[in-house]
Amino acid sequence: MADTTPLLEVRNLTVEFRTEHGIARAVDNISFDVGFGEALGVVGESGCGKSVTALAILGLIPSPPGRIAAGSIKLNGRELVGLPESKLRKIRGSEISMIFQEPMTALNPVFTVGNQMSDVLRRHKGLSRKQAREDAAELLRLVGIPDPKQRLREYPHELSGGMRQRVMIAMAVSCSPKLLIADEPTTALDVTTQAQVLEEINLLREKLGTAVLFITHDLGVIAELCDRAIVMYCGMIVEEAPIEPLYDRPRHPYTEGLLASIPRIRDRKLKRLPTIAGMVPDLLQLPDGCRFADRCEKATGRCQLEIPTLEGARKRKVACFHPVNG
Amino acid sequence: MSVAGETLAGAGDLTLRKTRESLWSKARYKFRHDVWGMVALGIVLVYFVIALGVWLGIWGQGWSAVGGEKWGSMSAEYWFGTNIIGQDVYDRAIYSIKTAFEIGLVVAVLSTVMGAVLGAIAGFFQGSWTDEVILWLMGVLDSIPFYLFVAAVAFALGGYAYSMHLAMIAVFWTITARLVRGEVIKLKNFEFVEAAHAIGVPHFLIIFRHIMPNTLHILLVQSTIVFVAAIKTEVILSFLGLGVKDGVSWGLMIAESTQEVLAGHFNNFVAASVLMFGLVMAFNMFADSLQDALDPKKVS
Amino acid sequence: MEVLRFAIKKLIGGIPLLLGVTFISFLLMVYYGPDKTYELLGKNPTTEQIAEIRHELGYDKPFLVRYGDYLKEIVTLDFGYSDSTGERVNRILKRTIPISMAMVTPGFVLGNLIGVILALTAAHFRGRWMDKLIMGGSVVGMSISLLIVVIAFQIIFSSSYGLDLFPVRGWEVYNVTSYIQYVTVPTLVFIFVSLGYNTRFYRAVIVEEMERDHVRTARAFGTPPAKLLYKNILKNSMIPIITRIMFSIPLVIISGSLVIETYFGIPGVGKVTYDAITTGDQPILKAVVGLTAILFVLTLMATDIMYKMVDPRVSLK
Amino acid sequence: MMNETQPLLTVRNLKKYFPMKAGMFRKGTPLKAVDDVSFDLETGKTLGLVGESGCGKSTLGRAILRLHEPTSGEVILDSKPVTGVKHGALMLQRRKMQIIFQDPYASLNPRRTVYQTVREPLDIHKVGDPKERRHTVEILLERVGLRRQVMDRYPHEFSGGQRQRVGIARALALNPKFIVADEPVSALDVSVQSQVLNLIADLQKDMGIAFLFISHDLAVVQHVSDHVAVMYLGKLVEMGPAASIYKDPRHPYTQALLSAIPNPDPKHRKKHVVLSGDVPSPVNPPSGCPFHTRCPRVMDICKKETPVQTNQGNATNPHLVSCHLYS
Repeated sequence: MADTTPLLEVRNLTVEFRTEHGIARAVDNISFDVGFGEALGVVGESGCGKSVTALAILGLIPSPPGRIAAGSIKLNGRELVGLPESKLRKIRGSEISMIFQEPMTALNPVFTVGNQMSDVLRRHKGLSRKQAREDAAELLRLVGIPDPKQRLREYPHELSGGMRQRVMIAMAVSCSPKLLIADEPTTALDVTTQAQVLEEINLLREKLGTAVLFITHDLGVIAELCDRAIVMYCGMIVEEAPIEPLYDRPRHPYTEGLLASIPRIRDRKLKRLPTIAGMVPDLLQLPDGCRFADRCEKATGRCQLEIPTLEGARKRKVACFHPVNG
Repeated sequence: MSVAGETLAGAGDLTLRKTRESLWSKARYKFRHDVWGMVALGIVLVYFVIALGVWLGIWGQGWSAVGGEKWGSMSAEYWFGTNIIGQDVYDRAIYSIKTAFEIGLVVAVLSTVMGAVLGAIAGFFQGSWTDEVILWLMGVLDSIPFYLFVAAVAFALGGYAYSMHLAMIAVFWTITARLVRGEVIKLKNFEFVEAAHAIGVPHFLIIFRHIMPNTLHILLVQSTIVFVAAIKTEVILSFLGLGVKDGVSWGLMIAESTQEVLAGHFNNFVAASVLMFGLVMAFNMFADSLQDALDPKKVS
Repeated sequence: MEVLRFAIKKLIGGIPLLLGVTFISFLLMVYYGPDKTYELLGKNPTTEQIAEIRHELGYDKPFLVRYGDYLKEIVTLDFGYSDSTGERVNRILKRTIPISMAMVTPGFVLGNLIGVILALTAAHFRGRWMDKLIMGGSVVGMSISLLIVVIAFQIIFSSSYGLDLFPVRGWEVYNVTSYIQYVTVPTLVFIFVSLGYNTRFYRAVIVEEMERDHVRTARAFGTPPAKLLYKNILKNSMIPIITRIMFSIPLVIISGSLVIETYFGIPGVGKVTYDAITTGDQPILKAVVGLTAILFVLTLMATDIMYKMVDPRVSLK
Repeated sequence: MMNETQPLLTVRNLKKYFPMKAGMFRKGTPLKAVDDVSFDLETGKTLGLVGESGCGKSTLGRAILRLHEPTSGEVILDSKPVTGVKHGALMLQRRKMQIIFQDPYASLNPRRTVYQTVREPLDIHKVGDPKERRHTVEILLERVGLRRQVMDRYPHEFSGGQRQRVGIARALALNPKFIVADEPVSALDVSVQSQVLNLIADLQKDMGIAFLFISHDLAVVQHVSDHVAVMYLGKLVEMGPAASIYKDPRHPYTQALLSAIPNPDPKHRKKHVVLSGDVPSPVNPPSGCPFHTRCPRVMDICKKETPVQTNQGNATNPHLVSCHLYS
């Protein structure tokens, strides 16, 4: 189904931030699609531009200092870049909704859970106060929160981290969005809670058929949840592939290095963990060529001078002059 | 050791950020690019040079001489006219700049030092009886009506010339101390302070080497704010008869003018208020820019 | 019930503060304060006369006894008689406090209300010319001395050099019209002087709150900006705002009204205090200090209870 | 662990309770952050300490170093006591034990250069003369993979991984025998994480330092540890050789923890043992076994009686479990 028209179509998106030392390009000319009902993972290390991409889709880039410098974002064929704020507001929370990393701070501490949830329902669905509360309770039940009527009367600080993240999820799916953006939703949670929340997201996806854009630094989480993934490095997409081939035979040296270096439970302990040498370059002082060239063992003179473009078959793309596992 | 060291050097992340700057040079850079801040600093410096001139005896020395007629108007000899007993308003207004700087600097420096030390001690030993006592003292000083407190200090010191300064210091340090205390409580839970404990660094060194330098931006900004507060308070106190004893100040001039303005003589009033407004405004703007440059948390 | 228990606990906790305030001011004002013996005596007093007066004034009692007497006065709320007029201190206060309240309240309320409105406006247009205009204006407001404002407003509103609309000084209030006549200029002074500081402070609080994650969440769920400000942000900013307003009450009543009442010749507590300072009228000063300290303790308590009302995270325990 | 020879570090019945105020004068029930913890650690070995946030693992590390004064219990390092000794004796012990922190941004004083930071322990303990100290700092920086040219730089000029190396250099300055590493890599990006983990492994091999390696990440712990201890609500629920813990976890909590880790292999999407509910508050821990409120194999006895520790391994390689399933 994702083969016909995609739900979300991002083309040549560039996001810039003004800093004291010049313009930092947090996202540089990226393009990707999300199909209906698809779960797309976006992986990368801190500063690679994955969260900025998410905020750009919702039109939430803090401006100033940031702005969408170029590109197009289409939801269901409708252009979002340049749409007036009042129209964007109608989309936020209803057609696209988002869950954030920090469940501790993402909810307003001085209003009850019920108040915040019914706010969204009343705004987007025009429900009555009473109906909104009933729907909110039903949603909490849907995400596996026991005794939902009571929870609606509670304040965020009275709930645990995992509970709060469930409330966020319930709020996010309350208006049956077509796309759910999850920005590191389990990073701040403990492993056992993370497992609960991930399971909840998976169940909801099956039940509601919502497409999910799942942003994380954790390749393990992506592997469990997503159909397809894109790998970002320094504001660019370096690889895009369905999940199994990506993990089986990564084509970009960065993806390969990242996969190798994640700590994972092994049957036998390794003497040394594989590493990627060096560190991520400063966004203000990017190299001329491939941004990974300085850390790449395969880099040649060409890599230092020219930026490789994302190329390949429609589902399996890589931005590298010397791809591996080819 | 060296073998492993070499292999590590290969793997280690050796590239440094190329933008090299210390915290202060970053602040300097920010401040330099703040046009209003630079203008304000320029104005403050002009005032300061004038004050220095008075202090060195170059100008403003005729402030107490009775020469002209009563309420004389502006003339070549008396640029701003004369007051009720024929003193030169221009010289008095200029001399008052020195008085203002004297009050501002003395109060700002001493109250900041006092607030920094007591605030840091209270914060570092948060919850202990030392902290309780300092907090109690701050609470007490904050709850005595300020003008009454100055009056009381003046009584107690039997008309001592600096009783106003003392009273201001005794009250103004509490604001700085509260800010510093809060910051120190935050800082002392930072891991670098724990690291110092783990090394065995003695408490006083932890406070003065590791914690206090990290509160400098607060102290700098706070002392500019106190400077302004002291100058403004002097005016009220002088009007109430509790202020400057020897010499002349804007407060005394304005107090003098309260009788004159209703009779239509504005020389004293305008001279003192315009000069004072200029200094306070410039200093306020300077303090603002300083805070923008130094305080990473300041939201603008 | 919970609130009552909390209130009592807070009041008991305020005792050390009360003792500190009264002790320090007693030490400075009374013990090291002016000696009134010779003012009350005729020329060439005899040793007996001196001793008698000193006894009458209580100067011959040991320090702690005299301080104890002061505390007793505070507990019984009976401060004796004014040194200069001989009137009962309580009567003086009963007469003057309502006048001060009437004089101060409109300016205090408006100064904070307009401050919050301007701060919300500035925060809403953050970084744009409207914000810069409001913030520039508040720096100007902060830079003008209270005394200059008082004199300038008197010239502008009440003198023949200006609009000449209101009486120059005094307080002859019988009805609403005369109240407005006399209260307007002091109110304008009050607003002008406090507005700069208030706006700046409130804007900083509101802008800080705007940066928080939950505001981003609200935006991500399509909350319109106006609702964001008055619902999501304002209620969260209430703690610092309440703190500022509450704590300025005791200070405003004494310190603020002191200058304005003296200048405009309004017979309120401020004026009485000022006269007491100049004449060294200790019973009145002792009463003012003691009552302010009590007011402070009450403010502390009320503020904590109000926190609970706006912020569910604050518990009264 | 139970060798004839004296272990480097012995921790016995260590408790750290934080007092909670109930009223103005009344003391409430204390928060039992560390509740009766005992273990041994041998020279040059690493004990991995795992648990979820709030389980008391960081507090345990700090209580051993006396950065938090323990409520009761005994810590012996290198045959000399750490607990219950006066300032002078503690200072001598401080040379032998150090700590590496989690947050690379908060663990270095922003107003001091790398040189000042790494040199401070040498100054405080008066190691060598000033000239030697400079040289020692150079060697230390090289040892952790930093060039000596960085000495006069301030922390904000470094990346997270580099800062962490500076923090390690500071911890190494006094040539300690024992280091508490409190989540040293959890704030770092994956590619940098493995660099730092390798560095720690090298240091251990070369210098024979014993580590208490605290982490919430079981995969990270597996890579560095010889032994692993699992903590829940202030108590050690399971402890044993790393291989045996990972291959054959006994406590239901350990089993759940291991099962919850997302597997970076899409071909083996596994079924997780998902625990119900949340970690109870340590102020008001459940009666009996602290885990009974979430345990999938809970029995009646679990709610009433606190389980005793049993050895599920052998005498030379004990695998200790506190669970009623095994008693």
